[in-house]
Order: sequence, then C-alpha cells, then structure tokens
Amino acid sequence: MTVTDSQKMAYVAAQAADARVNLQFETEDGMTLNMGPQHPATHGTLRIVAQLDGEQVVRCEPIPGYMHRGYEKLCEVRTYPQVTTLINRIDWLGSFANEVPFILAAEKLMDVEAPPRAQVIRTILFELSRLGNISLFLGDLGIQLGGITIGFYAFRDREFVLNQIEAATGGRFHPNFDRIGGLKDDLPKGWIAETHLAMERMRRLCDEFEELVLGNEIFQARTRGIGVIPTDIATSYGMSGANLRATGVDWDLRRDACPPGLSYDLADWKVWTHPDGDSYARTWIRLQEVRESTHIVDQLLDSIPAGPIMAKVPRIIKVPEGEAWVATENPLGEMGYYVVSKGDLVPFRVKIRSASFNNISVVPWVTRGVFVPDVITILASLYFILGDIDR
Amino acid sequence: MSGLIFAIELAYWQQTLIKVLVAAVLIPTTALILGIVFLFKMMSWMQSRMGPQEAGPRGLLQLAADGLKFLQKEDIIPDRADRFVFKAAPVVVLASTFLTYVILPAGPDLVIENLPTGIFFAMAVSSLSVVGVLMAGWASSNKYALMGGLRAGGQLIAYELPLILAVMGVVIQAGSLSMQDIVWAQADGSMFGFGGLGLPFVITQVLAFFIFMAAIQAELTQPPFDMPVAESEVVGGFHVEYTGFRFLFFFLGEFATAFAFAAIAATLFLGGWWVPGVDPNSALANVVGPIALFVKIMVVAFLIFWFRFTYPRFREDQLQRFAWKYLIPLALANITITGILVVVL
Amino acid sequence: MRTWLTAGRVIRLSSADTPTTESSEDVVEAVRDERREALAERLTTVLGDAVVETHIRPGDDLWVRVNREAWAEVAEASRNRLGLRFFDFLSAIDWLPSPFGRDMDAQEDLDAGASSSEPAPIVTGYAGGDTRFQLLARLFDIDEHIGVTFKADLPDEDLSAPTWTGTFLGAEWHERETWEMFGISFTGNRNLVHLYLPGAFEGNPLRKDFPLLARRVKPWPGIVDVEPMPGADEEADGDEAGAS
Amino acid sequence: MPKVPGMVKGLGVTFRTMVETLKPSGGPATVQYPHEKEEPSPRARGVIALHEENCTACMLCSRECPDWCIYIEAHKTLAPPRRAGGKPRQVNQLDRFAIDYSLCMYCGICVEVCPFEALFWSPEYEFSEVSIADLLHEKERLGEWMETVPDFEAYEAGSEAKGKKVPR
Repeated sequence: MTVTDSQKMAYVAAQAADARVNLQFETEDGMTLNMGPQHPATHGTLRIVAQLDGEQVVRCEPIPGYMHRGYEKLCEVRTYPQVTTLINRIDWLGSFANEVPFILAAEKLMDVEAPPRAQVIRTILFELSRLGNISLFLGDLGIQLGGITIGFYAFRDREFVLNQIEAATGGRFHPNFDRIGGLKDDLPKGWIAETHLAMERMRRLCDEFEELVLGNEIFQARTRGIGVIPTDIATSYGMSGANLRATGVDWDLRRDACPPGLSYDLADWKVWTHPDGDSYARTWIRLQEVRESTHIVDQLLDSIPAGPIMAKVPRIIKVPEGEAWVATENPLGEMGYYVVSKGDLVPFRVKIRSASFNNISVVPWVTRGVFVPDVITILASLYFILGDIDR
Repeated sequence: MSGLIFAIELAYWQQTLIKVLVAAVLIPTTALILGIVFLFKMMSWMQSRMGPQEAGPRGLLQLAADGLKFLQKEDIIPDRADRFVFKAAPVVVLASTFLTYVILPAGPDLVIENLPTGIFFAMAVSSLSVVGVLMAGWASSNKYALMGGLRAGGQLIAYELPLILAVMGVVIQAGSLSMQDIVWAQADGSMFGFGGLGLPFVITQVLAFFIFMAAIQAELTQPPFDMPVAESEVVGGFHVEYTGFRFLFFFLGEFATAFAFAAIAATLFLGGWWVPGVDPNSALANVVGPIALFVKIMVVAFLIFWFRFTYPRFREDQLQRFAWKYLIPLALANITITGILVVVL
Repeated sequence: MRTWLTAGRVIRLSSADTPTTESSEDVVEAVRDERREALAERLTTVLGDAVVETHIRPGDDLWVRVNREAWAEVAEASRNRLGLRFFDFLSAIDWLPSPFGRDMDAQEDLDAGASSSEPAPIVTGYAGGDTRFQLLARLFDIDEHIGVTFKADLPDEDLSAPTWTGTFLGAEWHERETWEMFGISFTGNRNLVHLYLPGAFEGNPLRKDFPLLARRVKPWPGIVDVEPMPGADEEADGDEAGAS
Repeated sequence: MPKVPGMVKGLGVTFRTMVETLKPSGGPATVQYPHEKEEPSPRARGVIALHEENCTACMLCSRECPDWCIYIEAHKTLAPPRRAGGKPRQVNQLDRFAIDYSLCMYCGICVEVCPFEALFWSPEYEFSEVSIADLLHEKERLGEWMETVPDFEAYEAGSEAKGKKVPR
C-alpha cells in the first residue's frame, strides 16, 4: 500500500480532529451531553454529542459507525444472488425494498426484464415493506414524544403486514425474495384476500394515529415549527423521500423516475407534499404516504396478471460488463445502487446510496439552537434506520 | 364524635403504634394497587395487551414479584456520586409521601391526625419531594440525572402554585383548611335546595378540579408533564443511576404519591369518604367511608393514568409556559370568582 | 411497461478515441437520447475544458468525466447554472483488479502475495479513465428528472481533490467516508475525520488491496470433501469447475 | 358542529381500545407465548431440514452459502443397482452435513440451489440454545426437523408455478 505524504498528513490531521471532538466538547463552556451509542432515542447505535448551553443545543454532532458492517466491501466477494441476502439488512424494516434497486440494476446490466406478474407482485411487496417500515415510524415517533400507546398500536397492526410478507416470502424481516429476472416463488393461495384485510388494518392505524397523536395539541406544539429545513438545504444535503417532500418539493421516484421492473403506473395514486418543512410536515407526509401505499397495494392486488414469475435467466448468473445506477423510492427515501460489473460472478464495486445517510447528515445544521427535547423530535421525525446510515 | 366505634380507650403510644403499623402496611399497598390496576392492567388493555399473566392469579402479584426482584439487585452507587446525599434522596422523597397520608380522612374517625390546617400541611409536605428529587439529580453525578433533576425542580415548583391556588377555591367555599371540615361541608351542602346528594365541590369548582388534575399530573411527573423523567431523552432523569431497593423507593414513592394526590382530589372535590344516603354521624360511615373513598380515589386515579397513557409530553419550556400563563391566571380567576360568590350569596 | 432501450447491449466500454454516442448508434440507429445529449452539451459549454469525456446510455444515464482540478467548479456550475441541485452521493472507485480473487475458488488462491505480484491490467468503466482511483459522484435535477454521474481521475501520487462542501453541504459526510475508505483527501474539507471507522484504524478498507479478513481466516467450506474410492470418477471436480 | 379538541379524541381512542380488549369478541392482540403459540405460515423460514437420502454431497449449497456455514463431508461408496441385474452404482455417502445456525442468515439460498431436493424449510422456530457453539447442528438433528416440514401450499390464481412435493 503506497501511502503518500499528503495522505500521511491527512491521517495525522484526522487523528487530531478525532481527538478534538471529544476534547473540545468537554473543555469549552457549557455542558456536553453524550447521547448514545446506547440511548432510547437513537434506536440503534447512533451516538449524538451535543454541546449544550442550559437546555439549548449549541452544537450537535451525530457520530455513526457503531454498526458499520462494510457492505460495499462484502458485496465485492459475493455473487449477485448472494448479495440480496446481505443488502436486505441495510434498512431492516423495509428489507424487501432494499433488494429491489440492486436487482433492477443487475437486470439492467443483463438486459433482462421480469415478467409482468413478477413486476406487479414485486411492487406490492415493495409497498408492503414501505408499510411495515413507516408504520413503525408512526409508533416510534409517539414513543419518542412520550405517548407510548401509539407504539403498541403500530406494532399490533404492523404485524398484519409482516404476516403477509412472511406468508409470501417466508421471511418476516429479511425476505430475500427478489431475483434477477423475477421472484423466487409465486403467491400462496388466499394471500390476496388477506392482504386486502391487512390494508384495512393499516388504514385504521392511520386513523388512530391521526386522532391519538397528530391531532393532539401537545404533539402539534412539539412539532410545528421545530426542525424547519428549507428546500435548498434539503437538496444540498441530498435529503430525499418524505423529508424532501415535506419541504414542498413534489418529487417521488416512484412516479417521476420509476425504473422498469416496478409497475407503479398501474395504480392511481397521489404524491403528497407539505410546504412547512418542519417535524410536523414530515410526520404528516408519512402518514399520508401510508394511506396512499395501502391504496396502491389494493389496486395492484386486483390487477395481478396471470403468467410466469421468472424470466429466462441462466442458472449461473454472470452480469455483463458495465455500470448501472438504479434508485428507487424506498421507505426512508431515495435508495440507489451504483453497480460496476466486470462480467464476473461478483460485482466489481457496489456503491450503496442509502437514504438515511444523507437524511441524518443534516442534523448538525438543523439542531443548532434548538432545545434538547427538540433534538429527539427532529431525529424521530427525520426518521432513520441505523443500518441505513452505517451500512 | 371521636370514639364512636373505637370506644376502647388507648394509650397514646398504643394509638401511635397502630397508626404507624397501618401506615407502614397501607402506603406500600396503595402503591401496589395503583401499580397493578393501572400501570400493568389498564395500560395493557389500552394498548391491546393482557399485561402480566404469570405471577399469581392473572398476574396480579407481578408487582410484588418485581419488588422482590428489586430487593435482590445489587445496590450500585456511582463512583463520583455524593454518597450520603445519593442515599438520602429516596428517603426524602418517600418521607414526603408518608407525611401526606397523615391528614387523609377515610371516615369520620379514621384519620391519622385531623390537623386544623390539614390541606395546607399536605401541600407543604408534598413539595418536600422536590428536595429529594433535586438531591438525587445532583448527587448522581450524571448529566442525565442532573438535567432531569433540574427539570423536575423547575416543574414541581411551577406546578406547586396552580395546585395550591386550585385548592384555595375549595377552601374558600368550605371555609376551613381541615380535610374533615371540607368533607363535612360537602356532605352538608345542597344543590338548589336539594340536599340529598350534598354538594361535591367538583360541581361548583369545576375549573379548580381541572387545574388540580393538571397540576397533580405535573407533580407526579407523568405524561404529558413527564419531561423530567422522559425516558427517550434523559433516560429516567433523576433516578437513572438508582438500582435495587433505592429505585424501589422512588417507584413506591411515585405510586404512593399518586394515590395520596388522588385521595386529596377525591376528598376536596368528590366528597371524600362521604356517601349520599349514609348518615355521616353514624358508625356505619366509618365502615362505608373507606370503601367510598377508595372507589373515588380509583376514579380519580383512572383519570390520572388515562391521561398518562394517552398524551405525548410537553417540552420543558412549554410546560412552564402552560403553568405560568394559563393555569395560574385561571386559578387566580377561580379564586376571585369563588370569593365574590361566597360573599354575595 | 417500459424497457431499457439498449441496456446490456452496449457493454463495450467507451474509450477516449471513440465517440460514445456513435457506439450506441451502431447497435440501434433510432435510439438517441436528446435530453441527455442536450445536457451533456450544456455541461460542455459551461465547464469548457474541464469536461474530458462524456458517455450516454440512451434512456438511462449520462456519465461525464471531468478534470480533477475543476472538481469544485463542476459542482458549483451544475448546481447554480445547470439546475442539478440534488446531491445524490459522492464516492470513489478503485479500478485495481482484486489481488485476492473471490477467496472462494481454490485453495491456492488464498495465497495473496503470489497473485498480487503480477497485477492484472486496470480497465476503467464508462467515460473512460487513466488512473487507478476515480472519484464518482452523482447529481440530479429534481425538476427535469435527469441525473449526471461525474467521474474524475485521481493520480496515484496525489490522491486529493477539491471539496464539494462549499456547494453541497451534504458532501461533507460523503467526503469523510471516501477519505477513510479510499484514502482520498479533499482539500478544503476541514472536518475530515473518521466517520465510520474507529480513530486508530489503519488502512483504507474499500481499496481492492485491503484484505477482507472474514474471508481470510476461514477456509472456504465449498471445497469438495468427498473421499474418492480407488479409481474415482471426475464428477465432483467437473461440478466445481462449472460453479467457479 | 364545533371541532372536538384533539386531546379529547385521543382519550377516546385509548378508551375504545381498552373496551375492545376486554370485550370477549375483541380480545388482546398478543398471545401468552409458552402456553399459546401462533402458527407461523407454512413458508416461514424457521429452520433448515435435511432429507438425507436425497443428498448427493454435491457441495452446491455449501458453495452458494453467503456465510460459509454449511459443512459437508462424504465418501464414495457402492450402492445397490436400481434395477435388478444392473451394475452397482457409485454414490456419495454423506458422512457429515452440518449447518452452523449461529452464522446462518436464513436466506434460503441453499434450499433454493439444491438440485436434488434434499433441503427444506421448516417453520419450526424453537431451537434456541444456551451456548452459541451448540447451534452447530449435525445431520441427525437436521433430519429430525424433516417431520415438521409442511406440505407446499397451493398457489394463488393465475400462477404458473408448479407445486412440489415434500418427500416423506
């Protein structure tokens, strides 16, 4: 390994800066509050170092990396089918959604297209994982703000969605169901009817959330005007998904840049935006998204075409040389894979662009001058999954 | 009236001993009852769960089992903690709770000490817990505990005022500070000339009742006013460093105080041990009284815990603003109106 | 249902001397991507000499290779003048073929030193490249729904580039990640500290010559472990060759 | 009609849920686990069962496993001929087939790639151990789980997938 002088210098500088983070926080005026890596508000192992003046945050620095698993490196030693079992652990709440962009990228490089039936079922499962993910957000936000009851409701009704995912894929959390050229298996009998019922439950959860949390005056006082992120800042940080739509940007990859292989055009649905850009707006957007999502699933369930679920692909998958970037609108925001193939069994390089990484990098900007409880509100409303930051 | 059923003359020390034993058994029991009925069972039902099922019939002994578990746990004191203050803090909190029970009347004769300034005494000793909380927060040598303790200090002091001011309305109407006299005033009262139901002050003092409920919610640091112990930010606040039986003290203190406050609210606003139809001067009142009081306490406690399981929490500055800008002016207005009406009518 | 217009067919990699648009026209005459061509044109006009090479895969994506020196101006011009306001990601690629293989082909491949002594030639991807390390970044226009992938060559002797944090605030974390994973430093990023790795970590894990220990400490269990009978057939060995 | 304050509505939600939980027709959403068990769906990936007779020690599962957690050892042996009068066949006799469940990610790739239908998913999930080293299960234990493998379900309408049979 050649280490040039400039690298050495950079390394030394970084060491010093690393040490400075701790030192500086401890010696300057005011108090430093170290939240995490084990802290209830950071669901996962995110560490947040906040320099306080009384209850007010002077500076706040998230320190990720306590769960870094090096997926980009690991992907380089795994064959394409093996990679999906790995990457559905990135955002572990919406794990099927993690597989899709990678599979689509591989399909793009191979010029394979999944049969229509597989595409529709894939889209349904994609939306189910969105429901499983965001419904937990609804519950978690309540828990972070002190209203624990909604957390239990969310877990209760999310169960129905997970059961459907399990009934189809066999895995509640890590389906590993998406394959290059289609899906692993077809749906079991009775699944469609049960999924309709689960969607009914999810809509009920939305109503309950609206009554119990969103409409609550205390909740509104806690979230309105807190953590306002203007559009420019949001795009500059690369925030995506509901966080970006909450700043008034009408942009949804499912509608605007839906990669082939997903059939969102078969459903009639709406992209919601909110002009405020605060924590309330982010919550509201996600609530509406869950509702839209249930409608998408309902419509797609009724329009599953008959046919095979797997295109013709070789048994041993070698992906032709090339580079492909596919991004989809995952529950947390834009998730993309930049896949570089050298015509081998394994990808040469996989750059994983995960949504939470960009979404959370805005935290130092947005938490300046807020109160400590607002840090919790902002973190909860930005909504991150730690695996999605650390990868 | 004294000695209607306890006709036996007891020496002072005998009376004291009985009272001490009653208190020592009663107070933890009340905490257990509230904990099981509301924290375990009602909360579970409100969250589509069944709650604990294993310990005892339908899990009713779960809290006793938890208490035993706490006793077995290692007593950890942080290295840099102020050991004496750290150890003393739970005792101070619990002492404040115990003292509150002194003036609670459960019947015409069933009261540990019928002080002429009963409610004043209750308010005074209940604010003692703030000292314990601050001690715990400060002595733990933990930033979360410190923040939680200071938040609790600020909050308890802020909500002490609406609490007392809300009580003032009742006191003006009853014309006495004694808890027994307040009960009697409600028993003797009449609504539009109809005296069969007496006059529970919740009817005339409805505003004071709501202010009182909000204030005790804050005094108990329960949602929506649980910022000092918010587990999602300060991870339990002032008791974050406590383990074992010291934590148990805080836990017991919290629920016993909830019971005491519910009892005060029941006495001040719902007529305490008095039941319509039972002659308060008869011996029967001493038997029915405790039951009636218990039922009323459970009603009030249900409200307290219902709010607790439903609402998210206020931010620290918001709850201060709520106290100073809304509750206190409202309470003052209530006192003024009550005073005018009492003089005019 | 939409399909990739020519996806997969243009797997031949573009090089500096063949114009990339032509290579796609060889295959399918009709397929041209006017939006992306226009954007590439505008980029060339705005950035001038900074653009080294462009590559378009019709209906899919646009790759632009720029000069390292102009890296910061690229971001600035793209955001402020071309409307590419959405910052997607910033990373790098190490084009060195892995000296370790996949660690799962045969026992002798585990000997790392032997194969790395004679490195395979470096082949870079779309929009070409001359160096082992390339910066990789992507910007997106959220109004026009069009994105650009930028690349920049980094010479081995000076792995550094101007920072993007002046234009895109979110680039800070990405540059920190790239710095620790590839050892590429960014001049102007004052907060270049470890993001993921512990402070005392040595090495740059995403470089191809950084061994993945999890695959080194344990032998591959897929090696055929069937004791042959005297005069055994070659069935199992044939199977292995097919899989690897 | 005046708007009901959100705080009052919220109280209604919790109260309604409490009534629903206590009603005999409603009931809680949870079950009392060790006494009462929920049936996982037939496809649930609980544990991998091995039908030893079908295994030819071809090593495919072991190779495709992303975690390298399948260990196979075998030797060649002669099996009786299929038809009477035929020559004895040379087959791989399995000596060891072990899955290290402490490494396994339950991805199912091994079950999928098995060309001889020797591996099956069972929804069985109660196989936790006190020590992590005890999660390395040999073929005897894997074979026991074959009993818990459910039959393949029928497919939803419009499917062209063919149902498979579980060897018993």
